[in-house]
Amino acid sequence: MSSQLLRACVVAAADAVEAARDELCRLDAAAGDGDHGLTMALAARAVRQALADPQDESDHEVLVKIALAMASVGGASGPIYTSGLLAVATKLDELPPGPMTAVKMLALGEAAENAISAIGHAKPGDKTILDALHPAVEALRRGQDLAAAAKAARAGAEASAEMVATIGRASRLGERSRGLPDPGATSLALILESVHTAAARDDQQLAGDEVGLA
Amino acid sequence: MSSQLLRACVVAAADAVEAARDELCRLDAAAGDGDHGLTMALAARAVRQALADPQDESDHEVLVKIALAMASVGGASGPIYTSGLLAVATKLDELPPGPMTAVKMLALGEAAENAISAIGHAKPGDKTILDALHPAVEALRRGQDLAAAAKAARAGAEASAEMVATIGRASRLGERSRGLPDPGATSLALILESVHTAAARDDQQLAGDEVGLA
Amino acid sequence: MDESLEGFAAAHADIVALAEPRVVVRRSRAAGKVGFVVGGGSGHEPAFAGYVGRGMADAAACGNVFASPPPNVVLAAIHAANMGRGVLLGYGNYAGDVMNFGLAAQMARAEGIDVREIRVADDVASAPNAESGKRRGIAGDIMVFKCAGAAAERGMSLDEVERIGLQAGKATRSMGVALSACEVPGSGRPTFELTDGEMEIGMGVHGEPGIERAPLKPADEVAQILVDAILEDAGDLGARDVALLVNGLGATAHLEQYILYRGARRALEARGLQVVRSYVGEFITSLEMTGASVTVTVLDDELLRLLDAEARTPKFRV
Amino acid sequence: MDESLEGFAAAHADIVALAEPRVVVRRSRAAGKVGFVVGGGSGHEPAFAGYVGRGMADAAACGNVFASPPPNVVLAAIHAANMGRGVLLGYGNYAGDVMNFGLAAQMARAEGIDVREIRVADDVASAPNAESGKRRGIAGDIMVFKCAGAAAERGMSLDEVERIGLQAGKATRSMGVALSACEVPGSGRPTFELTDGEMEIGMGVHGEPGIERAPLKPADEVAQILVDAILEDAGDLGARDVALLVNGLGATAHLEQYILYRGARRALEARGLQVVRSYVGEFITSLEMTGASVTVTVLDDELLRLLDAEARTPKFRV
Ligand SMILES: Nc1ncnc2c1ncn2[C@@H]1O[C@H](COP(=O)(O)OP(=O)(O)O)[C@@H](O)[C@H]1O
Ligand SMILES: Nc1ncnc2c1ncn2[C@@H]1O[C@H](COP(=O)(O)OP(=O)(O)O)[C@@H](O)[C@H]1O
Ligand SMILES: [Mg+2]
Ligand SMILES: [Mg+2]
Ligand SMILES: [Mg+2]
Ligand SMILES: [Mg+2]
Repeated sequence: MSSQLLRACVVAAADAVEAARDELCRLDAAAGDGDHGLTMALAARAVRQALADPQDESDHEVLVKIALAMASVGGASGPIYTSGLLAVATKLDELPPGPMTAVKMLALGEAAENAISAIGHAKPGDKTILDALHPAVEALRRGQDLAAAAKAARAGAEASAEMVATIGRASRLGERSRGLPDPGATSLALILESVHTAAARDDQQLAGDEVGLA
Repeated sequence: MSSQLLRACVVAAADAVEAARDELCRLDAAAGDGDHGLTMALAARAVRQALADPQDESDHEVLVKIALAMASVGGASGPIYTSGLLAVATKLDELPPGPMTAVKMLALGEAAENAISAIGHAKPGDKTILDALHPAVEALRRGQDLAAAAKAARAGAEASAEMVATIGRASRLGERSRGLPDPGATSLALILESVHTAAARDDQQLAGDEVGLA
Repeated sequence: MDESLEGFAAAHADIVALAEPRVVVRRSRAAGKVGFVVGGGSGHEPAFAGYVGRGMADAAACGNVFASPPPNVVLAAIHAANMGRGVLLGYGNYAGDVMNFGLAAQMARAEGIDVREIRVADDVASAPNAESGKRRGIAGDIMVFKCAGAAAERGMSLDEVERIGLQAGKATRSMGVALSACEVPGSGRPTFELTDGEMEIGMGVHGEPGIERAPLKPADEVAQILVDAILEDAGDLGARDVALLVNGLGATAHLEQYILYRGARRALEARGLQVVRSYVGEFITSLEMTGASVTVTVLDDELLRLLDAEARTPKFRV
Repeated sequence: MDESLEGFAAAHADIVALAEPRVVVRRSRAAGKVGFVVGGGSGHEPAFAGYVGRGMADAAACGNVFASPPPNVVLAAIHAANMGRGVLLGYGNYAGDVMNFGLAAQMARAEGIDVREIRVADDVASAPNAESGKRRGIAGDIMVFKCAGAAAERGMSLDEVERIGLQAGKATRSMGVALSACEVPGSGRPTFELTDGEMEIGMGVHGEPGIERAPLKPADEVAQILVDAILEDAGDLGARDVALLVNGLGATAHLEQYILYRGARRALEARGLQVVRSYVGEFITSLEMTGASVTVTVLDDELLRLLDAEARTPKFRV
């Protein structure tokens, strides 16, 4: 996997999140404090800055850099994305070098899911980012590709609309959170979709040189 | 003059002021603090309460009672109306007893005007209550009756729209006060009109027994 | 109103009590000090009752919302404050207050009480320098009350307390601006905004219109405009020490108050003045108006010592 | 944000300084005391920086508006507060704060600093009694910070300061209501009003929706609803002494705060409780939200002494 592809994926994700800023705020306002779009847009800016100085870094280094950039925004989404990305970076180092494969992608996805569960003490169904991440990892586990994983994340985010928030928001308020998708799940679905698109574009250009990155 | 007629006049004035509450607030909002209608409505309530216990009082006593009731609302209009009414009460005691005459009415009006000028240090043209009171007193001085005096007060209040407030509001803001009539002048015109109507009604009933009260 | 004052007196029963429904008095004070009464319309909380206590006022006379208290209420406050050495009245220069406090002062004098009056007239937007006696009192009230209150607490004579109040009033200038909520900024950088994209410069603490409606400007420019107006009025000050007070009008976030403070401080320092004392918060509000004002008091050693003297009131502590 | 904190530090330079753009620290403190760090998102001013000073916190970590500060900012605050006897972190129980402060605590522990955490969870509207660990922290923060800060100031050990913080947290319950401006009432009697004639009961300090939207009620009924919910949650208290805090959310007039206070106090007294300490004002706001909350802390002698201990911070003084 080329660092250039990773960078392209990160930039695509940053673009997508910034474009969805207002929508993510709207979703967060329903049961939360209405700032998820702002926080993710700040994160996108921080991530771009982290990439601005294009040294010859390993993908591991790039991932750690963007993880720390995301940490800088604080809030709930800061540490959640950070812990997921740091887990991906660590796992990437453990995997054998060479082109990305479906098996590797699953390992990375599982690492992210475990790390996010560990830091946030949430589980699928609690109306959090995990409701997009978990179905995506499941798709990979079934042997499906990144396109299918992104699709599963989106479907999961949409299904979260019918869930009741119990974590990170007051559980008594839970019922009133029903109706709109979880903002964090939605931002993750967006990110996976944009990463898939960027990777697919790269695939076409390189004519099957590598498979896309998760 | 019968105490009953005085009471009828006072009640009519209270009714008129309460009905104009919102309009008086609107006029005050232009250059002041928007509360003249509220203050005058509170004053009307206090005056009604003062009259509630209908003992056998002299007109002088009734006037002092309503003057003190008006004082209880504070603000700028409280002391202004109070000082005017106290002056009327005092002057009434100095005048020979017997039916109200045009000459007596003029004396009462002059007393009120002098007292209000003395307490507020304003003069006609400063866009205050005096811009209604002064023309009314002038009409009486020309030998006109209460109807004409009330009409003059109304015309004066309307003419105050073109004046610039220099007293009781900041003079730098003066220019912006042009355009709407002064609230205090408007409330005084209303009061004189309603007093005239009440007195005229009484005249008709008593078929020329007395002339109306100022 | 009355419920609110009842709640106020109950919450701060260690410091104040209600002498009457609209008269707030200090619970304890040194015998034989000069009495100091403040007051005005309600809707300006924490003014005026919030400033009754050690080192500031002995009593506050409270009116209806935006309406001066009537003379009998002021007179009751004078009685409550009077300990035989005379009473100073401190209030903002509004027609209603001038008349009602003035009548009460006359009534008290008729009873043999020596009563003096300080009419705070700090709002430079409300009248030109030549007619400064016509100016309104806005947040400068606080500086005057603090200095006069501290002087009275020290046991100074009525003459002296009055002199201090006048001196503090002369040294104090203010100007305000009506502006909107600071919106949660995407950039992390709040700016002032009026709902209609405009701001009102020089408005009063009763929502009275200002001298100019201008398109919305960033906080630092707003601060500059206010400081410029204040300093232009003050004339050449050289390198004096000043106290800077930023007053929120009720619905202005603390965040914004401090941004305005920062801008005003910079503007003052750029003109060679030293900001040696600072006060930021809601001191005299206008119900829930969105806006703020800047007050500058030019200090000498005496005023500075009085500002720094202990004060223990429900809403102002030094 | 950063401009505002800069202004804050300049205005209160006698008490605080900026260690970093988002870290406010006390200028002076006794050597060897336990460190006490508070913090959270911005937009809640005077929380949290306003509570740094003698008798309360040693440092505050400030995030973006409504966003917990990131771990590195919290860690810097821990470093600033640490004097070798360990550091207590006090913050509201929000997912973001729990994670960011928790990460910072881990990092500090890895450096050998003994770090403890108190998550204030006083909002009874936000989770049922059985899941009280899921509750949000709202104005109860202040009571916990005051008690823990006073304990640290006294030189107590980290174990003791942590115990006090937990005890104050357990003794403290709150509930809020979103309501409109108090309109200048023709009758002289202000009532609460929501622009659309409704009020939101149990909303959070970030504008999170409450548990119920109800038609507008008079202040006394609102106070009764809040007190009932708090006391139902507290269980049978007998005739205990309590502290009562009424917190304005930013755009609620002081007038209304005291009306709500009066109603809450009456409701508590009707249930046999003695209100022995009272705090009314803006302690933790929500930008310029209109609303208020009621906080009740059940007191014992130890907590009462700590509440009464001297505090000299920019925005809280005893
Ligand atoms: N404990 C948690 N575990 C996993 N995800 C969480 C947790 N708490 C919150 N989130 C995610 O964070 C999102 C909210 O993020 P954001 O609005 O940026 O932070 P904040 O809650 O601090 O305002 C939620 O929609 C949810 O997806
Ligand atoms: N000095 C004065 N002399 C005469 N009338 C005055 C004076 N000051 C104010 N007024 C009158 O009082 C009116 C305002 O009354 P009101 O709104 O009730 O009091 P406030 O100014 O205290 O809010 C003005 O419209 C004006 O007519
Ligand atoms: Mg959020
Ligand atoms: Mg008015
Ligand atoms: Mg008024
Ligand atoms: Mg947030």
